[in-house]
Amino acid sequence: MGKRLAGMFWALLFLAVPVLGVATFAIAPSINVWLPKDVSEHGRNIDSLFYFILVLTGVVFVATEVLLFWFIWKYDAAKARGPATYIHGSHTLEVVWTIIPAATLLFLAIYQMNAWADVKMRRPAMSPTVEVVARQFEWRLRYPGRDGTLGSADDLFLVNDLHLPIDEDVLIQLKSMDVLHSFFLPHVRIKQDAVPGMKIPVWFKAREEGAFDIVCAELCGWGHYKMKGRVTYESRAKFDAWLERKYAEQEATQPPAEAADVALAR
Amino acid sequence: MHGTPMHTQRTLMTMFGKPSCLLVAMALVGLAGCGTTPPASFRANFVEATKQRLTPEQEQQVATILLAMFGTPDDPVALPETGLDEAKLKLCAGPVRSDIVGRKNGLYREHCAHCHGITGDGMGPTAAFLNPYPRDYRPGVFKFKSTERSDKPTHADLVRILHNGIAGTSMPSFALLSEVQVDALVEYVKYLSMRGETELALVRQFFELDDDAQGRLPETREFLVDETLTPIAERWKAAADARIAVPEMPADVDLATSIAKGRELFYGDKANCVKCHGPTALGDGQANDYDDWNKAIVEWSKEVAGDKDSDWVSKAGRVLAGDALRPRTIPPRNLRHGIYRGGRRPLDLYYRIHAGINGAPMPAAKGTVAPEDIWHIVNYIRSLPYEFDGELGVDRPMVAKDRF
Amino acid sequence: MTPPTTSPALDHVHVTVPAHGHAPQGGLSHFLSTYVFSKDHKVIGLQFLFSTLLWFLIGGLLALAVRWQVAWPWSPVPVLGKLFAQEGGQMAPEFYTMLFTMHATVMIFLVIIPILAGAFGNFLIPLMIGADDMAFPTLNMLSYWFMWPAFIAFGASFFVEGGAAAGGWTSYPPLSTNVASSPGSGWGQTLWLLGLTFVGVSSMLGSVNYMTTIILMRAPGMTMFRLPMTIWAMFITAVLQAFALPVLTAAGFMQLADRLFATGFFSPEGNIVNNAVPGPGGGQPLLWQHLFWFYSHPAVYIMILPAMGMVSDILTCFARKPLFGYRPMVYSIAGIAGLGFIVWGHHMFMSGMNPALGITFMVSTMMIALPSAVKTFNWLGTLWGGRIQFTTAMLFAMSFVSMFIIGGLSGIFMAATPVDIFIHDTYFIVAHFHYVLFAGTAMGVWAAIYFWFPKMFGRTMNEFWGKVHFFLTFIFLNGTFFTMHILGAVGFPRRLADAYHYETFHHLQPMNAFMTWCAIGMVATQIIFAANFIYSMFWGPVAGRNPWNANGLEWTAPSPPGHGNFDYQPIVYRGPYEYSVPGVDKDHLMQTDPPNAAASAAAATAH
Amino acid sequence: MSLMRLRPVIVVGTLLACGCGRGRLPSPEPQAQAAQKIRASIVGASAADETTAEGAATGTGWATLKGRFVFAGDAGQPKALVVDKDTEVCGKSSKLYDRSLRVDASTKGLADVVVFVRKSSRVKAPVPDTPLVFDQKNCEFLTTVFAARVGQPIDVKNSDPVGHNTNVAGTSFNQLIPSGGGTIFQPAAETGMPVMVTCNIHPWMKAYAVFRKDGYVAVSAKDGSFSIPDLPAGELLEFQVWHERSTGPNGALGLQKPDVKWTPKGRFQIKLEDDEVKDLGTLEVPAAAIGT
Repeated sequence: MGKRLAGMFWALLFLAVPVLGVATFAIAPSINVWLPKDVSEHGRNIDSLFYFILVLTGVVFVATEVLLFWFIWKYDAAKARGPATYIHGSHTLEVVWTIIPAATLLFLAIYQMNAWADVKMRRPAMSPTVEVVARQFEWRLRYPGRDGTLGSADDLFLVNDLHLPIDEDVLIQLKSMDVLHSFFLPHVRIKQDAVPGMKIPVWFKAREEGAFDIVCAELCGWGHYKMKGRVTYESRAKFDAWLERKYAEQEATQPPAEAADVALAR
Repeated sequence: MHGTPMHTQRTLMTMFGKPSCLLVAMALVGLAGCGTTPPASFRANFVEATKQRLTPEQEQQVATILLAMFGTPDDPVALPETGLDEAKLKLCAGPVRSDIVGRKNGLYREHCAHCHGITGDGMGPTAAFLNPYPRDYRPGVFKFKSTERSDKPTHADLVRILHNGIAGTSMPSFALLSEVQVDALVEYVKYLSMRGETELALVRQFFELDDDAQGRLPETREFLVDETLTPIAERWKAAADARIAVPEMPADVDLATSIAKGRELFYGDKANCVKCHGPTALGDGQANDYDDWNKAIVEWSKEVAGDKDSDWVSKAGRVLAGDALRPRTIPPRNLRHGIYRGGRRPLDLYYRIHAGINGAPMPAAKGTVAPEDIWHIVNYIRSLPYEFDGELGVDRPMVAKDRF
Repeated sequence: MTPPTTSPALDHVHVTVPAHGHAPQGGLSHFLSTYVFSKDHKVIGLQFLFSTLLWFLIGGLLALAVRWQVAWPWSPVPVLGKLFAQEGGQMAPEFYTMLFTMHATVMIFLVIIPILAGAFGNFLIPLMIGADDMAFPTLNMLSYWFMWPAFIAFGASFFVEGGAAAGGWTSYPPLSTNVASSPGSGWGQTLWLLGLTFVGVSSMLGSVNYMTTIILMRAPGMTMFRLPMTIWAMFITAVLQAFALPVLTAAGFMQLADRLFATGFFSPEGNIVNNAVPGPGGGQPLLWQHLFWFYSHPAVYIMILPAMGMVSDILTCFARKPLFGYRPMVYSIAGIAGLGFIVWGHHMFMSGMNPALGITFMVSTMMIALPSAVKTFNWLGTLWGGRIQFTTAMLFAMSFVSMFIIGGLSGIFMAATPVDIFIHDTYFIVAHFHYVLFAGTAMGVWAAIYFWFPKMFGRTMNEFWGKVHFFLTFIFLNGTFFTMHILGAVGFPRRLADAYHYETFHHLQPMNAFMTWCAIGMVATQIIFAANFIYSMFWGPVAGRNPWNANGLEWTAPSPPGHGNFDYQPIVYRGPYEYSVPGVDKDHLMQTDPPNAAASAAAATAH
Repeated sequence: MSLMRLRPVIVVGTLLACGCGRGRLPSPEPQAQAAQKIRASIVGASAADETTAEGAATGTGWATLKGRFVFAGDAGQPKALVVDKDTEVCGKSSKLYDRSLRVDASTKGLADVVVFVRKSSRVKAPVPDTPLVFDQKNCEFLTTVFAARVGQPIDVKNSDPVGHNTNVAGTSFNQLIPSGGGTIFQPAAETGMPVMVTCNIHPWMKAYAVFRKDGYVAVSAKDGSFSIPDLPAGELLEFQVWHERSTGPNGALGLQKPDVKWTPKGRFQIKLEDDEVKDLGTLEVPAAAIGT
């Protein structure tokens, strides 16, 4: 009798896996431990793919785990009568559960190629909006300035404070000064490693205004965690005004008033 | 023995036999786990104390006085004479934690301590691996400021450093911290700086004492506050009104001619920039000099090496090994990188040339170079990263066109 | 009570066979040759087992330190804090990077790989194929003793200036090649590379040995398709190692050269780090990633296949039922091994590698999920209609299946390149490989330890405490690792000493604190295991030759087997999974049991 | 298995042994109670009673102190300096040598010893407004050690065809001195012991300066002789003696002298009568007192 209870106990323990597993994912969004707000054009494709795979795998997960529970529950030696079924397998079954997953996976692979190509392969024909150079442990930014070309005397240099216009394609030229870094914009679903010696293009289109984090997602040394930036998406007008203001500050030949200086230094 | 997997009776026995030993094991691990660490403490300025040949008792007196005047890393004290805001200090001091209203405390230890050290001696655990080394606040010398060479930096100067970071060094930008936090951190840096300066002053006072080895400093308010602390604090307060007056950039000359003039001055022997920054401006001129912090160590180790008094030398040796970073030379800036540690505004460059860089070999041009000429040099310096120069072939990847 | 598994006739043989090796002749040289520099595969296996279990403990403690910082950044660390007394016990960031680097390094190179191939491979292969030892005993001994330079190198690296390697276990250049780039990139990194090389040598020696032994030294009647899954897994693992390792070793030497002889394989020209003088350059950081993953992806399967094999054997034994789909199981292992060589690029989707390549690697990666799925279904099939005995080994084996499902499915997210853009290098991947490697392999290893312990020491481990150990471990590991999935969904990046200053992540601290508590519980639980293990080694109930009534050849040998393993030459008549054969008086037919009419009849009808 | 069971012990042992070893001196423990007392005494209103010192009665006359330093040991040959910049100018006219220990071959006189009064009550002459010239030539400071009064103008000149900068430690005076040009520097505060003067463009260039309010300073000449005139008579004066290479703290030079008590901190006290010319005679500096 005790053995039977033990069996049930273990079976239920295994049942807890799918139950709590699903529960965790069900609760997650409500406690805000979930995909951060997406403000990009392409982000919705990525998110929908995420949900699609989540549902797909979720079904398989629940099915298999529940099956596992059921077998453990049913075929407990202390419970079930008679000897075990003497069988070495079933050819049909093997074929079935090879073909079906194969087809699904292949479909999945082909289905998402387009989304991938949009983000990484179909580069818009334009000159870089800004150059982002990763460095231990900061994001150094360079805007082309009035003449629109990088590497001229009127470039605008900034650190960690990236501003970009919304509702239009932006092309970022990503470089690294020293080691590997990864340029991660969670809210527009963009991530790209910065590799010393390479100029890697990154492009996207933001839909909403707002200020968000720039995260470094590739270990770059002891200060990796420090490597935080801020990206601000704003309307073209605001963006241009901001560029002008920053450029004026960069070219300052007279100190601003003490109070203003402090404020401006922020 | 070939029976069922469960050996019931043995199981029962061991079941009740085992817990004791398990509990013991757990207890042991528990004890190890609760190993408490002592609270953070300020570290004495051993280099100066040993240089001045203080006895352990004298070192202890200094520590005691400093405890009285400045408190501990967890509980800082700001005497009214310092003009520091104790509330701001409390925000930065102590271990990293959030208070009742969820405000982040212990900012200094979260953001600064692992490089600049709890004491502000620029010797945190990470420091030894950085190039250049983190600033040692204790001498109260800061490089990048809007005031004359001999003056302290203004509050705004330090805020600007925290905001922009220092390009080309490991000092990152803290622009994303809140206004209040940056403000508090600057206050705390001043606090550590004043504390360090006071410590230096006290340690050096022992030599002025009349002659006996066991001499103790007077612990009167007159000596500690009026004679020692107040002069130091006054200089910090004076900084705000000591900013360099910058004349307007000469409007009559166009940029090209200004740059040409600047170039002349750069190579000419009045401004003489070429001597250190080199004929190619790659910082390859006089490159084997030290800044004040490293020079102090270099000079002292010479002195130690030359001395014969054995027990003092042996202590000095330990101090040099444990409390001083391996001295590094300070190369002049490579002006083709387009990296300007003190800021890239023409204004910043004007300050650097006018007053020189305190603590660094960079001398002041004021007095010898006329203000409008300084402006010409500024314009030339700013043009350097973009001036193509055939001789630079080897160094191409480093000019600003490719990297900055 | 079931009758003894060996017939009286064989006992008579037993007497006549000279029992070599265990004759009580004293002397230091004898002790050394028997226990230290022994060429006996069992002793070597145990040596591997003890060493790796010890490193398992160290790796676990490193993990705790990592978790502490993640949960309560900059708060005083217990015990370790004494290293940072001046700073009030708060750990320095480079120390944290060192911790997670060495946690991964220790767990992968000093625990999982050697405990599977080294410990169980050595102990089980000859016993399960009916050989008296490995093909090359001396080589076998060396394969263990070549681990020691690695142990020493990794261990010593903690105490050199700058501490142990801190470039992540993947050791990506330029961070790893450029000495100035981080504290751990000093001597620590050099020692790391040396250690890695020695682990490689050791594995290589082992793998050639395993291949030869399995091909040439099987007992009469032991055809390839009568091999237990464990042996198949070990065999294919050995093949994987033999073909993948040389690449890593070569890459390791290239990185050493970059560091010591100023070559520039992996760093581009004029690459100034931390204001140090740049090296010659002319190299490509991505080259290392390609070479590294060309080994390390197959290595992922090196780290799971043997566990799969052992779990298959344990499941069948305690389900008292033949393995469901023996051949598909074999083929899927082979399939995994084959595909394993063409999927390395999926670690590099974000690396700056040509995105077009990303597509091909995505397809092959999707495909490699297939054989794993097939295996899972077959395990379920094995349980179906069985008669499950809830021994500790069985519980761990079943939890392996349960957990492997999670680890396998979460892999699909990363395989999908667009989704990977978001979750790459977040806690999602951390969850994924911990479900495969800890919740998978480690649980499989525990199953194997509880299962073969009697064969190793002639005594069984305590079942009650074994189950307590299982229960707590199972609870805590899910508490620790499952939550990582949703952290990953927020984009919570791995390897950050303090992520909470990002607005996006600052609200995740309580969840991380919870995970850390679970991790602490998980490690504490292992005290039960350790106590049980050591106690049972000496005072556990004595086990006979075949305490579980299993079919494998190893169970016909004495427990523990003497030198030369078998006291008679086993002859194999059937596969290892003939349980509950109809018309047979007992519920298991050992591979050596002489043919009997009922059995063969049943076998004929069963297909 | 015995060996196996030893392994954990060994490993853990090493971890502990190595983990805790960090060769730094322990920071001195402050005394909490004492600190409490001090804090109590220093917070609050400033001490009211401004006790003016100089209670000691002093005369009205003036006196002179003189003497001559000789080096007992063997100075050896001065090391040649490494000149790696502007070699077309530097060290051209005459080779440059290390001047930190200048001993006159014939008289054995030890030059560049600084003697100054630590505290005095009266000063005869006002601060001169005639600038004191501090020149550099051949990439060498012409004066090795010089003294000036606080507020006294110093004309820092450069008679070289190459540019220099002059960096006076502790005063944050660090100026470009174009060739042929010069600039005026007025020391604002007293230096305790002499401070180093360097040129960062030519790091081998080195001199020392000492600035005093009362100007009661003397630097021993080539033959080692020095003299301080117009000292306030009738009061106990404490003199401080310094030499660059002295092994004493901060370069203090302590001597053994029967008639005047000389302390390890390189100080001695003398009370002079009106119009007295006190000659300390020949002061022997033992080789041991001079470091390398």
